[in-house]
Amino acid sequence: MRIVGMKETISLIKKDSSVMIGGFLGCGSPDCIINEIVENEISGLTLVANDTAFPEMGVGKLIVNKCASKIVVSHIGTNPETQRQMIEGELEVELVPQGTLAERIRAGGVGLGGILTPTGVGTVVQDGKKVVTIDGKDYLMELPLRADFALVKAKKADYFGNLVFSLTARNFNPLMVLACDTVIVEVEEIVPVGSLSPDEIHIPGVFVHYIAVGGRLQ
Amino acid sequence: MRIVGMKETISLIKKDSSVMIGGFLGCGSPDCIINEIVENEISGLTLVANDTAFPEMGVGKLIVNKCASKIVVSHIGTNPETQRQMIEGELEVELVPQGTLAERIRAGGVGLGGILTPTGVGTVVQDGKKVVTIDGKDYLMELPLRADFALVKAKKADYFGNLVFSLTARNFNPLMVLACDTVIVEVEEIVPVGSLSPDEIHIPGVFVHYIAVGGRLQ
Amino acid sequence: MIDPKERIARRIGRELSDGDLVNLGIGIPTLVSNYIPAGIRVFFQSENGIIGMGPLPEKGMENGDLTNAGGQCVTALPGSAIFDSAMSFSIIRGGHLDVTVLGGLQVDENGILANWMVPGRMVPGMGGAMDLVTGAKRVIVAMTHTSKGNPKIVKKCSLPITSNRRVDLIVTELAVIEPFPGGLMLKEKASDATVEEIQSLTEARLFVAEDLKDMV
Amino acid sequence: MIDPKERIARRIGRELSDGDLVNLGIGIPTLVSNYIPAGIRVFFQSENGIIGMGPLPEKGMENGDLTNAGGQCVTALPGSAIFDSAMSFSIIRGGHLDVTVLGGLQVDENGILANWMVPGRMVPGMGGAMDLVTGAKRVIVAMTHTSKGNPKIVKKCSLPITSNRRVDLIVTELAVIEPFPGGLMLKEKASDATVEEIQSLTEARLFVAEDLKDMV
Repeated sequence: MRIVGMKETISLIKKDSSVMIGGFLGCGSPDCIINEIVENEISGLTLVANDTAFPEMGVGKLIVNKCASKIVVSHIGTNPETQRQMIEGELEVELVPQGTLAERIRAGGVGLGGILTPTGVGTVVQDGKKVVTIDGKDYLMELPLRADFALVKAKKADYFGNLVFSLTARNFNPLMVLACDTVIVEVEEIVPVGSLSPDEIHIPGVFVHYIAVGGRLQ
Repeated sequence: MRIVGMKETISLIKKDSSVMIGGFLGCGSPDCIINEIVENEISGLTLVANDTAFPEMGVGKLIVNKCASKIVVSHIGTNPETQRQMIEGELEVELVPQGTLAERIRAGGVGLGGILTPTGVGTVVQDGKKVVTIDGKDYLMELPLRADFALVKAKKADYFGNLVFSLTARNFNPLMVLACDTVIVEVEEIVPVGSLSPDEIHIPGVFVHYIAVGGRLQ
Repeated sequence: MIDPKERIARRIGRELSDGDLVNLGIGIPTLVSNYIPAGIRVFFQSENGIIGMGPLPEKGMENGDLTNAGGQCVTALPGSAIFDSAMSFSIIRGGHLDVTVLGGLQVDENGILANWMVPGRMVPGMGGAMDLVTGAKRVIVAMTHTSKGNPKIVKKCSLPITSNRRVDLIVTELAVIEPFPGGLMLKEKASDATVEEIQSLTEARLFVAEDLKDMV
Repeated sequence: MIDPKERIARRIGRELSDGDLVNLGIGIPTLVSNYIPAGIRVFFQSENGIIGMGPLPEKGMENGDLTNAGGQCVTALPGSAIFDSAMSFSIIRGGHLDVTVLGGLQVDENGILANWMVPGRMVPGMGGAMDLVTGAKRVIVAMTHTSKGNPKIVKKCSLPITSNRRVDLIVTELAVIEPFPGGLMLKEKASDATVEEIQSLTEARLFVAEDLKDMV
């Protein structure tokens, strides 16, 4: 684990990478890293996120500034620009039920080859997927999701990278930390090793590759 | 959620029930509830647990006192009585890899129809199971585990049933809370609602049906 | 007369029981929180990861780290618990959620709900709707009976469906309807409407309960 | 001469790198923690749910809520983190564990390990062994070269195997052997043993590395 400056985070992320970004309608997104991506005009990203937030917020900024060519999300209804780019054919959108998205990211992080879920059976989500019947009930076989980079936001880290999230800013962040080759965490504060109780740590530091202190934008 | 006396917990558990019991070699098992089961000579239980601990400890007491007719566990090497009963045909033993056990219990609690795991492929664990090949890699399709009762141990609860576990006494306890029809929790202390931070609660109280204060035996 | 949306929300409030864990969707469902019957305590879950969500904060006491599933700042009631998205949907998909109340675009005579997209016109994504309808113990649809005069309770959904699971109750400003394996049962009607009027605004055939009551 | 088990543990210590997350099995593997090379920091994970396990506590400072995977009371080092069993095996099965060191009953010439049961004689259960061997980035087997004079490195495992994944390294008191797709490569030998002596105590055929070294 290495502590880097906020500007340095961006040198790690290459054009055309796949990137998971934490947050739920902007709450708990790594806003400072997102700003760096926008400023450095990185493009062609495949984004995995819960939603595309609002045009001026979180993942929404990456859409408005055309950093993404594909997104895998559960919801785009709060960002008209996402809908426009999708309709114009500028942006490929894969819609995934939110719970299935969470389980697929988890599966990618914990080494499962797939999961069987009833969500989506009999709907358009079923298209092209294998249906498995167990004890008379149908399930979709959903496959794991992984990405090159996780960009997540935590409230604080210690110098070993142990993470503590804040309230509903937790959401998808802990799941994404396990599911990506390189994990970059934006925190508001780094605290001394030993100052966090082992029981209050939400994610052990062993998953984390880079930490950058970003302060608090809102 | 209802707070009950320790003696009352036992009136809930019927002979021949299936029961998940938290703990790892005795650490984090609901010792007071276990003592009640032994004293009340409940028998015929199907136990799901990580291990059978030691003869005088945790789940081990239930084996020694012949409360169980079947167990689903990952390890029995620390309890010679388990091995004896198994060899004599008094006890049916299903051995499950520890990580697969955790994922199967989780699957039972979170509504998955099954999971695909590489653990056990090509070993005796594969016997009778479906093998699914994804991207050229083989996985076993493992099915969810559920039980009638979860008997778990937490450090403390608030009066809504929100749970906080202590150190490595956490282990399988949080998983089992989701995977059983009736959840009975032994705690050392019940604290006022609002005295726990929402971020430190390990398991929300909505899963919990009964809480009994058991003090601390060791 | 009471506003149609408030009437729907008030009626749904009476479906809740003490101790229920409840998820309310955006729109009419949100209003249900104003009509919890006296003497019972229900817990509100929000799919972004909280149980025990409270009302909007006082001005100046908002914090961007504590929001609801609509992205609005909220408060945390005493005893609230926070968790990640996997746990949030474990609650929903694992059958631990007692009641979900969602809006609807269409419900058909098999009790199948469509509420997440209008092809070519509105594609917001399903968010958590498919998980909620598939996983909750009880699914209640809260919607106006018609849209621009057109029935929303139809023979067969023409819009993409949300789940193949039959919903448990449909509450509109005119009727309380319970889907059952044989069709749709009209259980309650607005006191100011006749069965014939309700049927004329409903494309699907309604069976009328023997003990048909007035909505309260 | 140094005890054979200590020799094995010491040699394995040299396989660890700064920042590694390591899981040590019961027996010889546990001794590895005494041989961490100077200047590097490794993190020990225990499958019961902790990273940052410390040494045994001082007498009178044991607490039954803080144990290792053998059930012994341990301590927590500064920066340690605790998690449930699902997360513990997510670390192991998700490929996040850098090194696992396990004991062995047999390893065969395909590098396949058997270490969890002897049918009819000893059936302790696999515990976490199958997950560890299948999921860790690097699997190191720590075992004596023979058992009561009988080779433990065999042509084909006669005991039930732990995983179909080829282990990465076998360290005995006589040899360091690296399984590769074509068989077993002898990379290092004890300075007081000849290649012929080692082969005579090994049922599987050993290929000898061009740059064969002495074990240190």
